[in-house]
Amino acid sequence: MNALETIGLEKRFGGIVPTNDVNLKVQEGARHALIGPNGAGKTTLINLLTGVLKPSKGRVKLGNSDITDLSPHRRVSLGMARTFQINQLFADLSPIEAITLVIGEREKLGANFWRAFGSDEKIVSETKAIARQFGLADVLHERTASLPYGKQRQLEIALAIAAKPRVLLLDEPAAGVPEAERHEILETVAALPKDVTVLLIEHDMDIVFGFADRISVLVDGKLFVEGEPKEIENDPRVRAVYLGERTDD
Amino acid sequence: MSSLDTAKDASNVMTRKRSWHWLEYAFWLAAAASVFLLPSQHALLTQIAIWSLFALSLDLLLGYAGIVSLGHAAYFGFGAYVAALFAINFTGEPVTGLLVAGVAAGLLGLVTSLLVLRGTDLTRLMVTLGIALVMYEIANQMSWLTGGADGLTGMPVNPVLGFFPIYFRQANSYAYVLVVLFVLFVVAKRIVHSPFGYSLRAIKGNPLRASSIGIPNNPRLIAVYTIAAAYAGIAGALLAQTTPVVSLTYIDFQRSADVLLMLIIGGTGYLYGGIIGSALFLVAQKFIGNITPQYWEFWIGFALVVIALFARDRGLFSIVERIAAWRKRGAKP
Amino acid sequence: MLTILFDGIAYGMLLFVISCGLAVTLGLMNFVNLAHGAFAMLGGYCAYVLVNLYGVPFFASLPVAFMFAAMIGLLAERTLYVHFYNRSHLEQVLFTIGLVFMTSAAVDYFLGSQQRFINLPSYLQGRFDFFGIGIGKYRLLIILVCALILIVLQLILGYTRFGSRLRAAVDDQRVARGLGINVNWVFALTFAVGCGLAGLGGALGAEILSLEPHFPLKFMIYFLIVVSVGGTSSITGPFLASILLGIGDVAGKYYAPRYGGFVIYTIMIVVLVLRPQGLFARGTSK
Amino acid sequence: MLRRSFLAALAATALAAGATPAAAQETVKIGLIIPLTGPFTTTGKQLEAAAKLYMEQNGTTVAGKKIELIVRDDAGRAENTARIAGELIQNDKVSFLAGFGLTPLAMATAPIATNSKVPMVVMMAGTSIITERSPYIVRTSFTLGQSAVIIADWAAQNKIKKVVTLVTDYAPGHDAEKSFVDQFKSKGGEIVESLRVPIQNPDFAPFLQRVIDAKPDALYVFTPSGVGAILMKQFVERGLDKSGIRLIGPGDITDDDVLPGFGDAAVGVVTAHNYSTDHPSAKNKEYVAAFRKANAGMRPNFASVGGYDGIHLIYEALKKTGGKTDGDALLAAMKGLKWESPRGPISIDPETRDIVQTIYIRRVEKKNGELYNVEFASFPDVKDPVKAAKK
Repeated sequence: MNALETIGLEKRFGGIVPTNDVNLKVQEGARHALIGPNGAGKTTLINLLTGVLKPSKGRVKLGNSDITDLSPHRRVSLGMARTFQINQLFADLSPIEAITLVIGEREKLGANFWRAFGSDEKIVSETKAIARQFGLADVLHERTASLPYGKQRQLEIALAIAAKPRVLLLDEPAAGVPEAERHEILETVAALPKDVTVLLIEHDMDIVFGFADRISVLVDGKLFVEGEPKEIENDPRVRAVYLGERTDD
Repeated sequence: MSSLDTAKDASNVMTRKRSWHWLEYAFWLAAAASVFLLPSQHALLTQIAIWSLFALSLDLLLGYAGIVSLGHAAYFGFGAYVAALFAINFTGEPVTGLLVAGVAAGLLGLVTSLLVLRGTDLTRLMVTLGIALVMYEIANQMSWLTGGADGLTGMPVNPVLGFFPIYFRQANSYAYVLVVLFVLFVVAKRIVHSPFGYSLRAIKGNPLRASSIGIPNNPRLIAVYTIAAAYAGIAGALLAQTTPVVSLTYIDFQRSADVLLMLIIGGTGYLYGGIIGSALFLVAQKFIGNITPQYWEFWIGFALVVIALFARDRGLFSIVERIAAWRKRGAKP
Repeated sequence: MLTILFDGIAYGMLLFVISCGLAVTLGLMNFVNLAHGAFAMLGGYCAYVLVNLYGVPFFASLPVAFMFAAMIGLLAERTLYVHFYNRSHLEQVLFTIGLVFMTSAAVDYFLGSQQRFINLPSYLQGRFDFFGIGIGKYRLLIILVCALILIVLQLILGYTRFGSRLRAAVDDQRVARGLGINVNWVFALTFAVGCGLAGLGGALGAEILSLEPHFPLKFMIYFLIVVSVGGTSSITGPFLASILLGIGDVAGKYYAPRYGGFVIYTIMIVVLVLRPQGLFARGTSK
Repeated sequence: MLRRSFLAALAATALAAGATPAAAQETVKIGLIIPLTGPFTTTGKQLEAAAKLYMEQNGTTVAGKKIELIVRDDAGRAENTARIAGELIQNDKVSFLAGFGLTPLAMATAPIATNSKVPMVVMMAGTSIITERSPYIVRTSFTLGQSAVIIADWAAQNKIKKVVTLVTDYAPGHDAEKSFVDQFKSKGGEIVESLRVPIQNPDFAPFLQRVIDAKPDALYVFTPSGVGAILMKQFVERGLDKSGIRLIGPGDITDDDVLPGFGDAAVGVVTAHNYSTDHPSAKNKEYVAAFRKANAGMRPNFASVGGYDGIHLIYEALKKTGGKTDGDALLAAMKGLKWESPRGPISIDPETRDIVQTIYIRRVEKKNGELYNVEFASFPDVKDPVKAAKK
């Protein structure tokens, strides 16, 4: 079964078509990677999937439900979460507050305006577990803005995980992380629970081939090829448009 | 990870933010004492308390949800007119009047909030301003109901809850306003430290991320806008009950601008900013005004420029913080 | 009918000249300068003092008003504004409102609080008929001067080295600095010109708007409307918005005098709700 | 700098507060509450200047008491006026409240005057109903109806048959419109159209265009003091003066304070009002000269005489009570007082406590290169027509 599917998805900005008739299928439980050269339309696609942008044409399905017209937060409650290529964090909140907030929203307690925030011990203990899992236990109460970049990157993923998604979209999770701290991020990504379907958007080929069991290549807004990592690696066309360009850099 | 090890401890760290600092107790005790100790300043203190409540309502919007408004007087004035008309036509009992005014202003806030959801700071500034200007014109045009520029008079003010007279009782009147301010302050404090309040901070901090962790941004913003409008309406009703006339100045641009200034002077996002700002503004206005009734605006303006030069987001409060930090640094060379 | 159109255009042109500097500071430099009207007022009073008190010819006073407002603007920019470029909008509001209070009180102190008008030469008063359209001479002058300014501005922005430097500085400050552009001076000069134009507009507009110490606050709303409705991505946006507002306001008051007061605000709210970036913003850059 | 002056301010008020009780027996204080900042500053300045001038000319000792004037700015906001009035009575122990630049400001203070039995002298605000709001209110300015009704009478007598009215769309404007329209119709005139202009209105062009289209004999105008100038300039700019339409109205529109700046546009405008700087009496000549000397050439306008006569009224009342500051006694002393003001003979109606005065018809003319309202007809002993109609 498909955890996530797009049918004839299209987005136009004036004359530019960053997403052009994309039919993407992500299997349940898959470790799916989406690659493509710069400007291929990866970010536009993820914004269409998460509802930040509305498609000009086509549908998006999450499991069996059509989510094309749903707002971003409704998609989250249906089980889709994402991370961002550039950190999108709450600078003034601490990690524990941010994670607690996510869990509270997930449990539909977010609109409560009378209880004290953080007074629900069940939620807080789950928060602590997640924080430990992402190596944030020792900075729980620091202001997010003051955390080192690596920790912020971890928090970026932790926030998505805290929503307990069925489908997780990771947008270049290791982007900007120095080599020395990279493995830490990759370990967490690798350790994600198996029942979570992951769609990884990535630039770094080592990460992709070390992680994915299926790869889609996006070029000029269109799905170019799709297949097992081996097939992709050996596909001359992919080498030409993508890997080739990359070695030019 | 010593004391933070258990969930309970971690929870305590978070909920502690809601508990009261000793300075806060001291502040409210001093406020209560002023009812008995400063009879000569009751009229001014009453005004300060009302402006404080008005600024507090703007703080909920600006300091927590990040919505800039240059038209908050729309709700203040609407509440005042509703309270006055309600008192004239139904009952002059003040608390009932406050509730009615709060509900009415809240409804107006609910309806108009839909216009304020989208856009940048500048857009919001202008849309809120536009709403207030339209409200002003409406109040002016409907002079058969509102008295227009002549003002609305003849509003009865009965004893509060039937036993506590405030009409021409300066001390009682101040006590009444202060109690209302305190109660609504406590409520506001609960609200901003609730999950709802934190979700507002999240929306303010990063709306894109907020929606992608499942926060319904628009409903939350509508909710806080409604609450803030209701607060402003109650503040307006209080002024109507303690001043013998409701006039168009209740709803004019100057009032929207003044409340924004007061809040920025005091600093946003910690609830006391509005109280500190309005106290400073009005006290300065009164005492500088007594010396130079014509040109006090110059000195107020000068003060604003100086504050702006040296302060950060928390207004004057941050100047104090910076001086404290500088002293500390100075102390250990 | 055409007379109404003519009046609307004159009024709109005037709004444009005063507001275009604000469009630059607000749009290009992202600075909420609520004190913009103060520069317009200073220019207006400068012309008033020259013409009414010292008998300087009206036309000679206009460039002086421009220079005066521009010099004060430059001075203020270098000494005060420069500290606020990277501060929050709220602090900018606080600072600029403070400036407004100070200028208003100072003008009141030195020149009194009465309404002031600049004595116009008699050949600019009255109006003539042009194929049945009543044309006010002074309004015609306003239109001509403003059109001239618009053309000059477009030429400067589009075809001069300064124009391209400004655009570069606005697009990306860091890159511009890297290219050796003195961004500080580009901004300062732009700011000064914006203030100068406001001053010129204040001098020109005194006849229609009248000068008084509360001028900056009284008309701030109008300037902000022009900028927010027009969008801040170009000067054509605010220009078209000014004309639209001018005609809308005048026509609204002519055809529905009872509701004339609402028209301009309602237009603004509707436009901003539908197009938060302004009516004439380029594309929808998300 | 600011801090120093702020501290000085604190010290000064502390001193003042400390000094009050001892001096209270010998000093009679007058609290003058006026708008000195905000859009109505001009009015406040005229009132203050006139009040101070009167005290300078007549000394500060009356019936053995020293008179002290305390000036406060309310910025035109009613809640400030009410608060300041309360503070002046409670803390400064004033015996008179005076000033009140706008109707709501007076309305907000009325209950306070009643409650504390302090005479309240309204020196400017012109809505008829004000004096009915408290038995302690006395008015020395004028009521809107006085000028509006008289100009209607004059128009009807002078071959003006069709009139368009144009008023600012706010309560005083509505009053001015109604008073004029009712009176003018009752004298057989015809109102072609009634226009109302928004308060926030920088441009009159569209309204004047409607007037041109309606082709009346005269345009009747009422706007807040100051706005009239813009209107008049545009009136002339569009050639309404040459098309035979006369401009008439209550004297607010040719306010003497701003008139010199109107330019020739204003010449020929006919208005009715209680005071003109040009009023040809010896008393007024002396008044104008002294006023201009003390205030850097500023012309006294109709607001100023309200302030001047207001202080005169207070002085006379104190003389009659022998310095006693009992509110009821003072009121009794004020009722029916008659005197020669710079504007001409005036008196306080003992029944309504409102002013009775001569209303003059004036035409704007150029004299020695300056514009003046030159009086050419007068209607003596005009009472407030609204109250008269109620009887």
